[in-house]
Amino acid sequence: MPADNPPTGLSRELIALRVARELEPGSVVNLGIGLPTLVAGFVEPADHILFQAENGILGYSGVSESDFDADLINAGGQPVALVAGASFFDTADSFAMIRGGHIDAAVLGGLQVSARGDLANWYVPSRGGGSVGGAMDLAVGARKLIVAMAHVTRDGEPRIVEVCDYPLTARRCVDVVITDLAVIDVSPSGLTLRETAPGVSVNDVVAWTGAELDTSGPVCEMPL
Amino acid sequence: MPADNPPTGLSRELIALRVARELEPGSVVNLGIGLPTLVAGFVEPADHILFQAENGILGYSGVSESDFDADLINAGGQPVALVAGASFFDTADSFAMIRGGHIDAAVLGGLQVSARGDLANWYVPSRGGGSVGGAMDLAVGARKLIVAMAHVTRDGEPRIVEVCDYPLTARRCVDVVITDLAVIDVSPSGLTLRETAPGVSVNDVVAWTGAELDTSGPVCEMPL
Amino acid sequence: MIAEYFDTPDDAIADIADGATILVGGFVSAGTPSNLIRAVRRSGRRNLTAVANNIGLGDLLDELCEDRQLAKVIATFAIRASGTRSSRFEAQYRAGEVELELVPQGTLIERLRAGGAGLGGVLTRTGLGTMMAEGKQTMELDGEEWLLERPLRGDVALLKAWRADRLGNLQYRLAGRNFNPVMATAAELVIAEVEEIVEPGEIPPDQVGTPGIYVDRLVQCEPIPVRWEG
Amino acid sequence: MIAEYFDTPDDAIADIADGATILVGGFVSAGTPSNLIRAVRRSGRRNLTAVANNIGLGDLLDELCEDRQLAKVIATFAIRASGTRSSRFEAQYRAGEVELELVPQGTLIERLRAGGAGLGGVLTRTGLGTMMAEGKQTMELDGEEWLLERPLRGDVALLKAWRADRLGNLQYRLAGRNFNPVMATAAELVIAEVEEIVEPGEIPPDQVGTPGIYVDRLVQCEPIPVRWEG
Repeated sequence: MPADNPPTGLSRELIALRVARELEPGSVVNLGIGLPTLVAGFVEPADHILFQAENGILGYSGVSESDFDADLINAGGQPVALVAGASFFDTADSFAMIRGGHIDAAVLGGLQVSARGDLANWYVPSRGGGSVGGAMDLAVGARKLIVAMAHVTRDGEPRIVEVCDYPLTARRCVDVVITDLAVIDVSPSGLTLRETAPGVSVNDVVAWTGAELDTSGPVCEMPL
Repeated sequence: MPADNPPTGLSRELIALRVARELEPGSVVNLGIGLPTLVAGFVEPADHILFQAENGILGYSGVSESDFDADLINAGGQPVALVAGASFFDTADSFAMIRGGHIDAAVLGGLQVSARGDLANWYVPSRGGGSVGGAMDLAVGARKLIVAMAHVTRDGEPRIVEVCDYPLTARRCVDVVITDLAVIDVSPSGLTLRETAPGVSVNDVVAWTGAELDTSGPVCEMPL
Repeated sequence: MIAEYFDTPDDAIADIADGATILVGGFVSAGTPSNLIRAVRRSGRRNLTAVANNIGLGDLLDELCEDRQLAKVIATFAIRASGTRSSRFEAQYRAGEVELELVPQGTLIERLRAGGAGLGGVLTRTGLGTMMAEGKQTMELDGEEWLLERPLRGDVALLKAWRADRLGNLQYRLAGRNFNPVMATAAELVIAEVEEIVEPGEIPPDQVGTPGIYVDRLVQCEPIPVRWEG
Repeated sequence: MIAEYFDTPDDAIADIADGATILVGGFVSAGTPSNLIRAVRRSGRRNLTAVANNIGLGDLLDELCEDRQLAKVIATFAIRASGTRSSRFEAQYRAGEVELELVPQGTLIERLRAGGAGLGGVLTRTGLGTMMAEGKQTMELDGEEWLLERPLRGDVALLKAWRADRLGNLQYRLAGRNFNPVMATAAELVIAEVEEIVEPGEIPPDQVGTPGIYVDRLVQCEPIPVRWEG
């Protein structure tokens, strides 16, 4: 039985840092709105990671609130700066890039992830309506999909579940889930615990995860 | 019965001139390879007709052999000059323009036109293989399709026929046929003779046309 | 073919009809025809369908809800996931006073592109197995499943560009392109607001983002600033 | 992500395999990777499928027929309507030594775009009721008939641009774009020949025609002139 409250895990910033470490040098990465946006602040410049914004930018270097230009924003509406060698394009070309498999990795927020890698991240049933943005295209198009989210809801319900009960973003699309408590790999055979956050035990993660989790392999503490 | 040889009609240049007169001032026009290309030389600059080349130019003013730039050619491979306000785009955008109905008129050469407006212009059965280029897209996409061609083949066979026996470019696509002998309108109800070339009689045109031709309306001599 | 100038955005949109479908370019603050949207608000036109990336993110489109001018919205961002801030659109949506068709962004742009490019539809994997596929045709081809998405067009498109010339050629700046170039191809009447109008030839031919043949009307305005409200 | 430089076009294409499908950018003389085509000829690779706008119009692609390197050609211009001039391709085609798939130009580019953009196909009216529709699926939607065209991709794309930077960003000049930007999206390996290589940032971000992430290899060459033989 889980304790009443999950253990204290990583801050949002540390989740973003851990996601940044997951990105391959030289890769092309799209960051979703919210927590994923923070990732841009944690990559090493020497790694030459190129960020794509689905509103039509390849090669923004990060959020730059000081100097707002209405025409130079990322997909979260935040002002950004450019790297040398950046390019602009329209939405059709941007989603050709995304849907066509030309983005190495996407980092999306999540509401629920299922044992087989289904993602739900765009529709809160209690609120309805929803905002989907580019999430469904990124989920089917990105070569690697990293979901960055809190391990449980504010009400203490696991977000990693056997089957999503929230409406899906896409089926079998998630490769890795990075939460405040753990790094979990998703494969056709299910979920595998790879890392735990500092101060968090394997048993903690199992207790707050709503799906079967393979903990038999080597599990290490997150390198931060 | 037709005479052994058709009457002498317009030269290729005069056909091109007559086609030029058919174009609306301010319209956007695509000229096919061969005879249609000559049309660019006969439009009035004051009419501000804008020529589109399907290889990615809007606003070329005509062929300019004197100054060959390999990257500045029309769809017939001929070097062209630009008007002020021209633009370049790629083939995808060019055919979005063509197929999407944004070209006011296309002028294509023809091998055969049928009574219901089918066009055959890309495949000579005796030669096989064929070259289609943008003709099929222009035929379905241009708001008005003008076919410019000789009225009969070198062997004296009518090119305007009840049913095309050459492979089609598109069905029911032709609006006007302009030949060395006549201007013929095509509508769902069939072919209507509108004009004859100087020195060519209505009976001549009927004799050398292989489909029923309505000559009951006013028929005038081509204004050249 | 030569674009018509208007002195005010109100004149430029004056003959939009009640019940029209309006494509609205822009992505939050970038490339957004804010003066034209305000003019539609002032026009009092009703029963409109708006097709836009976003509504209710601090954008001016949300103002069209003040007097219930919108009957339907086709968008990718419409209701915030968090309930900490609410838009007029959201309130009307909850009251059942406005219809929402939510569309994935890559599908929205392909539907508009198909509408402008004379295509009858495209096959995408986006949305398969989700609510977005409900009521839509799917096809299996060579063992893969695809969702058929149909074209989308508007009666009017409202665009924003940086500069225009007298022929209607538009030049965008930075990330101001987004939906504008495709929407320019997919409406019966295309109206663009620009910051500057120049002579033909001043926009280099390879920097024309929307060829002038797509643009019917031009109006020169100072953009009205918009910011995303998080 | 950083494009790899090669000293010669021969080095850049050295590992193309026999039997590969090669997308070849360009439209007759404009934006044609003439040095890369010549290098393929020198490589002696055989059983190739070439996808290109044209063959046998004076272009260098026709030279690949000299030693029968092509098994198949997918093109829009292939056999001249008049028999006054003949190409090597035409001779081989008549001898049944090379296969030809003729595709309407607007359909060829949409098939390539679908291949690069992750779309399963598009619906077009182009080709309906013609030989081009033979063996293809048609659909009736809302009373209109459409032809389903499937995606097309290559193992390799050979492109030509004016300038490139170290990241592989390509800038085209004049009408040199044509098939190049779409072909850049639709092959496993993308090789571009350019006239000049510059530092990142020297190509303004809104004048990048092909973002560098699409380009794997670069080689700097003086273009070999080509003219249409009428």
